[in-house]
Amino acid sequence: QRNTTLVWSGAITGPTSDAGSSYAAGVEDYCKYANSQKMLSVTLNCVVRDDQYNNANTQRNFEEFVGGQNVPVFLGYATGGMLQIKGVVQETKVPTLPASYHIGLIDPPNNQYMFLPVSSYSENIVALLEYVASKERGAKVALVVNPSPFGRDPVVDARKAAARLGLKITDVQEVGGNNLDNTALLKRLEAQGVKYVINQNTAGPVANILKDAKRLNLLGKMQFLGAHYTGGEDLTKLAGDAAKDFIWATSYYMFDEGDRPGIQLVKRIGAQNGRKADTIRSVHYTSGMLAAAIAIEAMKRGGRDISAASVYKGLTSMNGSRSFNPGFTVGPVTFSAKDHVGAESLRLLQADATGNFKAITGAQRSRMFQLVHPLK
Amino acid sequence: MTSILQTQPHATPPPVGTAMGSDLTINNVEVVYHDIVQVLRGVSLNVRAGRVTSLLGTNGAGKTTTLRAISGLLKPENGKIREGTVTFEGRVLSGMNGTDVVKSGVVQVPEGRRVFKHLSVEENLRAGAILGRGNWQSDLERIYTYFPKLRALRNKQAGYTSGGEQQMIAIGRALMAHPKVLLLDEPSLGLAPLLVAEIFDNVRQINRQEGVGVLVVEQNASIALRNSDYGYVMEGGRIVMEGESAELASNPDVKEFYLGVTEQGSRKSFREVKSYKRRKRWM
Amino acid sequence: MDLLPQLLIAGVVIGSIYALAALGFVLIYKSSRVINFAHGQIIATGAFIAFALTQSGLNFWLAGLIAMIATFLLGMLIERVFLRRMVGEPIISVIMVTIGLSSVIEGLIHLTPYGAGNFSFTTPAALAGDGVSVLGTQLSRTQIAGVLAALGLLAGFTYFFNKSTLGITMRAVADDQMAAMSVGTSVERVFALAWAAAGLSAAAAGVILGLMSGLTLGGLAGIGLKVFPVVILGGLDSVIGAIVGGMLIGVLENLSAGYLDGLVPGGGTREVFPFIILIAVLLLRPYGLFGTREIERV
Amino acid sequence: MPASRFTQTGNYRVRYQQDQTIFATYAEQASLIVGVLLLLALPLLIPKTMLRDVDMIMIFAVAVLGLNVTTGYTGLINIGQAAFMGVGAYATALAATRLNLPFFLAIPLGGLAGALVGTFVGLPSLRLKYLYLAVATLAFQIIFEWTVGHSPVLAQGGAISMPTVQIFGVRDTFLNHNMFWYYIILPVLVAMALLWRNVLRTRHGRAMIAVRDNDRAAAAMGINPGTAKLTAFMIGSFYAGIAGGLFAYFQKAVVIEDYGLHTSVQLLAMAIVGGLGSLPGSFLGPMFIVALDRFMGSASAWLGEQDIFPQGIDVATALRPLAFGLAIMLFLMFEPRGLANWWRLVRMYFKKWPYKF
Amino acid sequence: MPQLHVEHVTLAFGGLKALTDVSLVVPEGEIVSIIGPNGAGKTSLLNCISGFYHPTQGRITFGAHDLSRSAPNVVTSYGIARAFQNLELFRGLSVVENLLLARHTHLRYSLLDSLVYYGRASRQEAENRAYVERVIDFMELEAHRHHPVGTLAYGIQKRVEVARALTLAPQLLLLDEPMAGMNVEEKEDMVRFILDIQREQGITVMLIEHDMGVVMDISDRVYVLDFGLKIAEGTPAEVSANPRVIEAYTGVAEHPPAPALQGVSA
Ligand SMILES: Nc1ncnc2c1ncn2[C@@H]1O[C@H](COP(=O)(O)OP(=O)(O)OP(=O)(O)O)[C@@H](O)[C@H]1O
Ligand SMILES: Nc1ncnc2c1ncn2[C@@H]1O[C@H](COP(=O)(O)OP(=O)(O)OP(=O)(O)O)[C@@H](O)[C@H]1O
Ligand SMILES: CC(C)C[C@H](N)C(=O)O
Ligand SMILES: [Mg+2]
Ligand SMILES: [Mg+2]
Repeated sequence: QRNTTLVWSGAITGPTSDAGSSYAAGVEDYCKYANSQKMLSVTLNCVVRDDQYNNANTQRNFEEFVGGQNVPVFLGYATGGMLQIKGVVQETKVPTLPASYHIGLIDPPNNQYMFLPVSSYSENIVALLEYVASKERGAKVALVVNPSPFGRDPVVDARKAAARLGLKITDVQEVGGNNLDNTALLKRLEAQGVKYVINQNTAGPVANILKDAKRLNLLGKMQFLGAHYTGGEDLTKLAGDAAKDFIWATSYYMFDEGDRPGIQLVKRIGAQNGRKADTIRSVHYTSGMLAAAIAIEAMKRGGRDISAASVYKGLTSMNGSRSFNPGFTVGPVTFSAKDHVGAESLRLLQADATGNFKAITGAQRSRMFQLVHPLK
Repeated sequence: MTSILQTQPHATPPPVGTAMGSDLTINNVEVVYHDIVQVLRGVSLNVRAGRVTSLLGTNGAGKTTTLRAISGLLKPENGKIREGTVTFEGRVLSGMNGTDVVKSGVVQVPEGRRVFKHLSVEENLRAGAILGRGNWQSDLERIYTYFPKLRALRNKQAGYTSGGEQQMIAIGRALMAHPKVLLLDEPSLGLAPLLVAEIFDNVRQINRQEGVGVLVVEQNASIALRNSDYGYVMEGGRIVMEGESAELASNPDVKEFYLGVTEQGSRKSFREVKSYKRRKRWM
Repeated sequence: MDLLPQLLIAGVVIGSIYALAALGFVLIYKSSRVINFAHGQIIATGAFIAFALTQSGLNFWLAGLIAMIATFLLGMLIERVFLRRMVGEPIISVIMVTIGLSSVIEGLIHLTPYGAGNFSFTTPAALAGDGVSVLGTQLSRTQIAGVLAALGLLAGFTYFFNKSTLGITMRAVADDQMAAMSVGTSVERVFALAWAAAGLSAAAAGVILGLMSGLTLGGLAGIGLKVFPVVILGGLDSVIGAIVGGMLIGVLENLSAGYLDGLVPGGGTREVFPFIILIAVLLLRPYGLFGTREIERV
Repeated sequence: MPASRFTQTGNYRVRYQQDQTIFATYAEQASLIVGVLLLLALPLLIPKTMLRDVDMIMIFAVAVLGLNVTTGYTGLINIGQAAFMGVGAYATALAATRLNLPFFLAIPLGGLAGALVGTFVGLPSLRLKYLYLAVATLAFQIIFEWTVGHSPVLAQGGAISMPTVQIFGVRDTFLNHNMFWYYIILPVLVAMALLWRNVLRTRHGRAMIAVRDNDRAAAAMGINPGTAKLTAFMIGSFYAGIAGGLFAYFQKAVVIEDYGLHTSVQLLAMAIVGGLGSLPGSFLGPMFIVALDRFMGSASAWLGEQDIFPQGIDVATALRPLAFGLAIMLFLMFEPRGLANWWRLVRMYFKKWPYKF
Repeated sequence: MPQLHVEHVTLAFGGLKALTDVSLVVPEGEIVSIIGPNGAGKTSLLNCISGFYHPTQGRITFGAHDLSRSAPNVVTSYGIARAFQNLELFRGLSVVENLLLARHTHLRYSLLDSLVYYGRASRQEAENRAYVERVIDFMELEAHRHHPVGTLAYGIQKRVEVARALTLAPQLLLLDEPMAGMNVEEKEDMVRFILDIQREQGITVMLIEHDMGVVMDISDRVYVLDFGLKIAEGTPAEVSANPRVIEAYTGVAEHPPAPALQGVSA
């Protein structure tokens, strides 16, 4: 065996391509880096495929690479496409790492080969709820989610957790990318006495909500919070000063935490590949690298003959002392036959006046999440 | 019965009075549609300045096509002048686009009235002033004096006016463009007898008062010949006969086929048409 | 604070942008009976041109103006190159050409750095100050400027269509191209002008929208669909209809977000409500509030 | 006579009933048999990933046949065909997962569901014409997507996994999936195409054309324009429903994104590129669009690997929409009768062979 | 064969009354003409009969059938056929296809038969095709059989329009200005067809026509409309002598039975 293929299929164009293009860059650059470092005894053929956020394309890519080229691991992307290939992933036993942290992807039964690189959206949201509960018992909370499986994913867990935490979820609203004006939404939430608005969305819609909230003088009255894909550089770029004080849950280190080895690596690889500053600063660039790093590490650990089975073995051995820590995330990446979430730890961060996110908690796991959503 | 072929060989250009420089002359024009269907096969005719000329012919003879060839409106119908020229006041119209033809003073009133249904009567007229040849306010007044009916209807939606009124609108609209020659395509189509007479009176009046030359295509040969000075008869894409209107009206063939009178001079009854009758063809 | 007046105000603000977007649509339909599915993409083009210019340091207002000129020319070009050939073709072909066009423009935008991602204008100084409170709703200066600009353009076009000879001629062309040509109208020029004017108003809509809610290809192009309920409600060929339809859809959409979203699990009714209105209008009054009723006689 | 039947060039049919035959000459019948054999052997002749595309093309062809009834024949512009496909897909999914129906019942059920909803959506066509109806179907498309997104039974648009199936002891697995479905889709497509042909050459088909060309005159011919339009919608969406049911199984899951506006536009593009209202066009159109998409996909992948373009300018991603849009426009502008016309020219050539004229 | 009765029909468009209290009878087997100035309401009356408009007041019956509220396709199924004033042909279809469409109601197989095709559908199609050919022969359209109607000369299109109505095998044929835009010779042809239709096939004809010569020569009975009111009725001779008709419509005392040339300017 001389070489093998590392393939990623995701949205370089189409919806969410802002995140997807940085993610793709991360995958690709890390893959090249692995080659240059001779991390593996074989040469990696680094392929990123645009599926335009289209499930049929994702599925086709899966078939082409898994069915046709026998790739040992599949790096995927969107919630929709991943949910759709769940069945064949199980059938073909090819380990698959989505960019979507949808908990349903790893929920049993029959989901032994999907692995989330970091904590799920649900866990993000529940952690935020815990935070809210710690600030104000019995507070009224609204969930604003993307009108898609991606957005709706955490709603069920959030309701359960809120009930246990004594919070009141007064409203669950779906807001998508084409929403131009959120006055009605915000005013209604205000009328309901909502003080915390938790978002599961992409940065665009959240930025629009924040800007409208600022205009309506609601920023002081309501605290906005959000899961992994809501925040980061993207959000501050779009929302400007309206992003100030936004609270964000994520497992990744920030770009300005330059002392972290993972971030140093990101900067170095980004510079080597001549990426734009925006791309390198994006958390999605880091996420892409993490996914590639996990896959490559699993290949390395699985033994000389790289195959789906070896990668699976490599992945599921990443625990205890053998956990994997490339330094991109606040905790190590651990997987086992039962544990399909990589970096479970997360932090809450808050945007300061300059738009930088600063940690307001340490790395932690959400305890409540483990209660409301016990895994396997 | 004299054959037209003998008296008026179409091959030689027809002897028309003295062709004045300001006449509209069509010389040996051939037109094809879609590059294949030849409809005009060498048509030559002359529209004398300030006079009314009529063009008669059966269905599909190519009368409308002739007008389109003059007015530059062939192109939208996928038609093309393959041979021959159209000249007016020393300028060659053939090859010009519709806008330039109108600018040069030749304006067509299309077959079937074709008013702008959703515009008011007055807006219809104003649309005729698009080239801005003259002051539209005073032009409107002029048109309303020819067609007082239109003044009363000025704000009515044109689609809801009657056939005769629509014909008046169409002619008025063309007049707004200050034509020197007006091309009328079957103005009597679908109009009641009284209205036909009224329209032709109007045309005569316009012709006399403004010296506008008129080329009128008609199926209603009797009224056309009665109201014109000179006439042509067209069959199968060729001019087969021509002459002073009165002269034409007394030609036995014209009498039989266009005026519907017997050789004795009385009107034939439609009831008596024999069943085996087949059309007589000149060509 | 009362919810209703605030919803109404917000509805009018967003509605005026819908109206402006719908205007371009109506311009084209009015003169050539073409439904333009690429309108959203033209809006996006205008917005991104302005954005690119501000990025390169140009003053916002100047950038907006240049963008409007650019889309004016773009509209002309589109007409010239693509639509002119389609004169006389069946309506579905013409519609599909605009659909194809929308895809092409999207492709072209992807050739710029703006195909993917979210961007926002730096608010120009004149609009940066405090907004005003109308009936208890804070409106930013941007929003007020947007409403005024939209209304100004709309008023201008209404006057143009009803009073100027050229405007009347454009309507005439819509009715009967051949007849219009018979009096010397250059139908080509009328169409080109309609597309150009549509391009201009599209850029205006795009820039205002970009200023108010940021620029994304999807969001801007998406307005192209939102416009349908507006023009169907207002009447496909009516400028007044575009204004009233835009405002009504804006308001109704907001009312639905304000009152219905709470009742429907997941909410998001504003996304679909305009289209339900659309169907209702089609069933009850297909030519809309101000549209011309087809004169159909046999 | 037999000899001339072989190379028949003109129209020698002497009885009206002969005018009705589809494959008249021996040459045509022979090429039919060869064609059928080729089709049956196809999966063995082409690579597996290509087979997947062939399956997709055939499924789209079913939907495009339907679209050619509503839009091509009846002139009712339908920008919601993907939504009708979606209706069929969801109905099939529910039938398969909730009622545990086998696929050969679940898919026809999807067709019926499509037809039912299609007829209902077609109701406005009783009052609306041309453009307005196009807008109505567009609205339906959007309402459909929204409704699915808000329906917990439909997984709110998330994936509903389809059970794997088996027939005659052959199981549908990841490895033989494309071939398994090929042999199911092919006969379905052929049957659907024959039915299509039949309907459209009879009074029902003619009624549709009449309504498209001139609905007032159609009424004067005793045709009820409403019935004709509804029939068209019913048939068109039945085809869409069947296509949706097939697609559900073929994709192994039903997800709302597969049935979005974009797909509707693609189906329309297929119909137009193929040639509106044409039977061969209904195959050629999907073939062309899918092939174009694949080609552009590889082209952009290749371009993406060449570092010839400046950063941030993503030529690769621009290619697909550019090519798709340009294809539609160029066809409309230069070959409005679509690929079917090329097909016709080729056939004419062979029909006249060995004579040159 | 049933008679057509129009009883006190009024038709209003908003404020405009296109027809006011019009009553008339079309006896079977006759040729009945309607004349009147433009906008008098002739076409509107025809529209009311054929179901395109519905009278605001009044009743229209054809034998036992009430037409006042029936849709056009229903009226057609009662045996009433119509040729339109402004050509309403299927322009893209050939003459044969146009006529085949008129056989729609005579083909009586279902959608399922259609799908199967062989059997009922196939047999009926062939029979009807034969019928269509007979009409083509009758109307002398052989030469144009396979031409797209839109490319035919106007006069031929008019004839196709009548042929198509005839293909419906009606009992009553409504013709709206079938001779508009024709010269005398072509009118003679059309008259011959109309007379044959009436005489040979016994079809009742209701005719709208502006050519007084034709009307006077072939009508059994004439009704005159003006501004939506029936102002006269009777035999051609009676009507043409009626001063109200002269004033409103013809403008001359009697339709010239003799030379139409009196006024040709020299
Ligand atoms: N756009 C066109 N494309 C193809 N053929 C055409 C077109 N327009 C007219 N023709 C054909 O050209 C011939 C002459 O048509 P034209 O309209 O000039 O006749 P006409 O003398 O005006 O007849 P009518 O009295 O019926 O108006 C006809 O045979 C007609 O079918
Ligand atoms: N659909 C309609 N809407 C409004 N008004 C109409 C409509 N149809 C006809 N009218 C009006 O009714 C009146 C009678 O029209 P109609 O067409 O019946 O006249 P007609 O006698 O047939 O005239 P012509 O000889 O010109 O054909 C006219 O004033 C016309 O404008
Ligand atoms: C992978 C992502 C960018 C998230 C995406 N919106 C999804 O569908 O899950
Ligand atoms: Mg003519
Ligand atoms: Mg009439």
